[in-house]
Amino acid sequence: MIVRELDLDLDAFAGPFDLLLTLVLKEELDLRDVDIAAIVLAFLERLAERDELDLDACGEFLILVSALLELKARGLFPEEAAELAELEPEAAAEELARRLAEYRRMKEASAWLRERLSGEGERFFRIGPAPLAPVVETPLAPQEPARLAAALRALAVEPPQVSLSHMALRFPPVGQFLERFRAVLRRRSRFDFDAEVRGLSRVEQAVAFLALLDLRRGGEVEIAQAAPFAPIRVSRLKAGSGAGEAGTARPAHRVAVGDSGQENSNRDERTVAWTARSA
Amino acid sequence: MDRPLRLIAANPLDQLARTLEALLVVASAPLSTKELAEAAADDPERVEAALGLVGERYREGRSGIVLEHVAGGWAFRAAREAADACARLFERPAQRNLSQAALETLAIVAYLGPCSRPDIARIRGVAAESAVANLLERGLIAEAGRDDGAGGAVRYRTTPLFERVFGLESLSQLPRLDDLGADAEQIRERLHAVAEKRTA
Amino acid sequence: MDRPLRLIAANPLDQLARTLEALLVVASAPLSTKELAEAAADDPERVEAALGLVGERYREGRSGIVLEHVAGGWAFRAAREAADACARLFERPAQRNLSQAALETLAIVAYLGPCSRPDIARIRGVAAESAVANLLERGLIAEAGRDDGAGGAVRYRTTPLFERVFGLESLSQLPRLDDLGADAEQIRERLHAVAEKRTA
Repeated sequence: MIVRELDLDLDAFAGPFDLLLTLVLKEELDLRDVDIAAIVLAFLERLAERDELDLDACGEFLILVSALLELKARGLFPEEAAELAELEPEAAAEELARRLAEYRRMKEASAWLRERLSGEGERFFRIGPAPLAPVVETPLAPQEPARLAAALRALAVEPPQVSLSHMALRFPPVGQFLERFRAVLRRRSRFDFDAEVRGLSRVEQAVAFLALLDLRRGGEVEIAQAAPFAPIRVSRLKAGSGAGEAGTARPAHRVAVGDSGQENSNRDERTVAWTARSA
Repeated sequence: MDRPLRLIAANPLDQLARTLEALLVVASAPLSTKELAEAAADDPERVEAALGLVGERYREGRSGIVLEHVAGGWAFRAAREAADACARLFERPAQRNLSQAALETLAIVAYLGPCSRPDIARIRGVAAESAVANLLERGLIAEAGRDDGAGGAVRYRTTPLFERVFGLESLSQLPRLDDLGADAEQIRERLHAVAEKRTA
Repeated sequence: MDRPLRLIAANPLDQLARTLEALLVVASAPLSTKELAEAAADDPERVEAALGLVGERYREGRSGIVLEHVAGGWAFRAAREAADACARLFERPAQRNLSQAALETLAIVAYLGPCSRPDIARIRGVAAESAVANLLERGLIAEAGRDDGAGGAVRYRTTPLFERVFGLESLSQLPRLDDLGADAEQIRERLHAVAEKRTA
C-alpha cells in the first residue's frame, strides 16, 4: 500500500495524498479547510480492506499526517506559534517540508537499494576466510590501561542536555484528549476548556483544541465563547448513554504503531495513537 | 577460443597475474590495487595491467570464477550461471530479504552516515532499534564511534560487506538524491543548525 | 600447452566444470563430491570427471589457483609459487588499536568483574554481540559461568592475555576510578543510572 497515493475525497480537496501535501507545503491549500480526521478515516478504511496490518504504511502515514497536524496546530494559533516550540511558523513549516522531503528521498533511496538487491541476487561470494587460507594471528600492540579508565569514565558522563530528540515531531495524540474530554463530559454536562488544559504545554493545548474541534464536528459538543479571549465553554450536546456516544458516532478505530515494541527506547520510539471518528 | 590463454602464457605479466589469482582466492575481503601490489611486491601499474589479464580470464561465460571490482577492491565471486547451484549449497550473502524498515535504515546510514539511532529514528519517525540490531547482525552496518566523542549515542556506518552485497564499487556509486541537491554534509549541517536554534 | 584447454572448451563437461569452480570459490570449507553433485544437481560420476578437468586447469605452474583434495573434499588454495605474496598479505603488522566498541566492552568487563552480554549492552546502550565475539576471538575475554547459575546469560571475564597486553600484573593494577564510585558495585550503579538517562 502506497500511502502517498492514498486517494482522498475531502470537502476541500480531492486527489492523492501527496498532492495534498504538496499544495499545503506550497501554501496553495489552507490547512484550516482540511479535515484531517477524514484523511485518517480514509487511510483506516483502506487499511481495513487488507487482511494484514501494513506496518510500513502505518509508519509512513503517521509521519505524514502528524506533520500535517503540527502545521495545522501552528496555523490555528498564529499569534502563539512563535512560542510554540521557539520556532517561527515559517521556519517550522520549512523545517517540516524539509523533513518530509528528506524522508521521501530516503524512501526513494531504499527503493533503489531494494531493486539493486534483487538484481544482485545471483552474485554469490565467499564471506569469511578461504578453506585453505593461511591461519593468521593479528597480534595486538601493547595497550595503555589508562584508555580503559577513560572509556569507562566516558560511559559515566551524564548525557548532554542538548539532544536532537526533541526535534522529532512530538506531540500528544489527539485521541488522548478526545478520550479525556469524553470522560469529563460523562461526569459533567459542561466544562471550561481553559481550566481543563491549564498547566499543559502550548503544544498540548493546541492538540487539545484540535480534539475539541473534532468533538464539535462530530456533533458531540457545543462550544461557546462570550467574547474573544474569554474562557471557552464546552457543553455536552447529546446525553451520552453509559459507555459512549449514541447515534451517529461509530466505534473508534485505534491504531498504535511502534517499531516492534522494543523496550527501553522511549526516546527513539514514537508510538502515536489516533482515535478517528466518523465526522 | 584459446588464443587469449596462449597470450597470457606468453605475457611477461603472466607470473604476476598468477600471483594475483593466488592472493584473490585466499583473501577474505576485496583487495585494493595497493594491497595487491604490496603483497605481490610489485608496482601498482603492473598490478593494474596484470589485473586486466586476470579479468579477461575470469569473466562471465568463460569461467565459473569471475573477477569483480567491488567495495573499493578486487574479488572473486561465482559466475551468475552457477547461481542456482550456489543457492542449493549456500545462504545468499546477508539474506536478501531485508525488511522495508531495514532498507530505509540502511539508506539513511549509507547516505548520511555515520549517524546514530536517534538520527535514524528522527528521519524515519519510528524507533530504529530493531532495524539497527538486524543490520548489525548481518554485518551490513558497524559502529563508528559516538556522537560528541565519548558518552554520546553510538553512530553507525555501512561496512565493505554492504558495498559487496549491493555490488557497489564504493558509496559514491549510490545514486544522487535528486531534489534539493543537498549532499550529506549539507543535510547534517542544516539539521544541527536547526537543533541549535531550537534549543537556543 | 593449450591442448587441454581446447579440450575443456569442447568438452560436454565444461559447463559442469564451471559450476564446480563457482561452488568451490564460494565455499568456506572443503566440499565433498557428494555435496558438489547435490549442489550441481548432477550425478557423482560426472562430477568426478568434471573435477578432473578443473584439476587440470587449476594446477601448480599453470594457475595461481590450485585445486586440492584434502580430508573432507575439494578446495581451492593458493599456488606455492605465490606463498611469499600470501604470507605478506596475511602477516599484517600488529593491529595497534582496539575499536571504541571493543575498548568500552573490555573496560566494563575489567572494572566490573564478570558481566553478561545483556549487562554490557545495558551499560553501553547498544547490542554487545559483535564486540563480545571480537574480544573472545582475540582471547582478551573468556566465559566465566552464568548469571544465576545454569540457564542464565553467559558471563565474561578478562584473560591473562588481557593483562599481558595492557601490561598489568593483575586487575588490581587497573587505574583507580574513585571519582566514579568506591567499588565495582557503586560504579556499576552509576553507569546504569547514566545509561538509563541516555535512553530516556
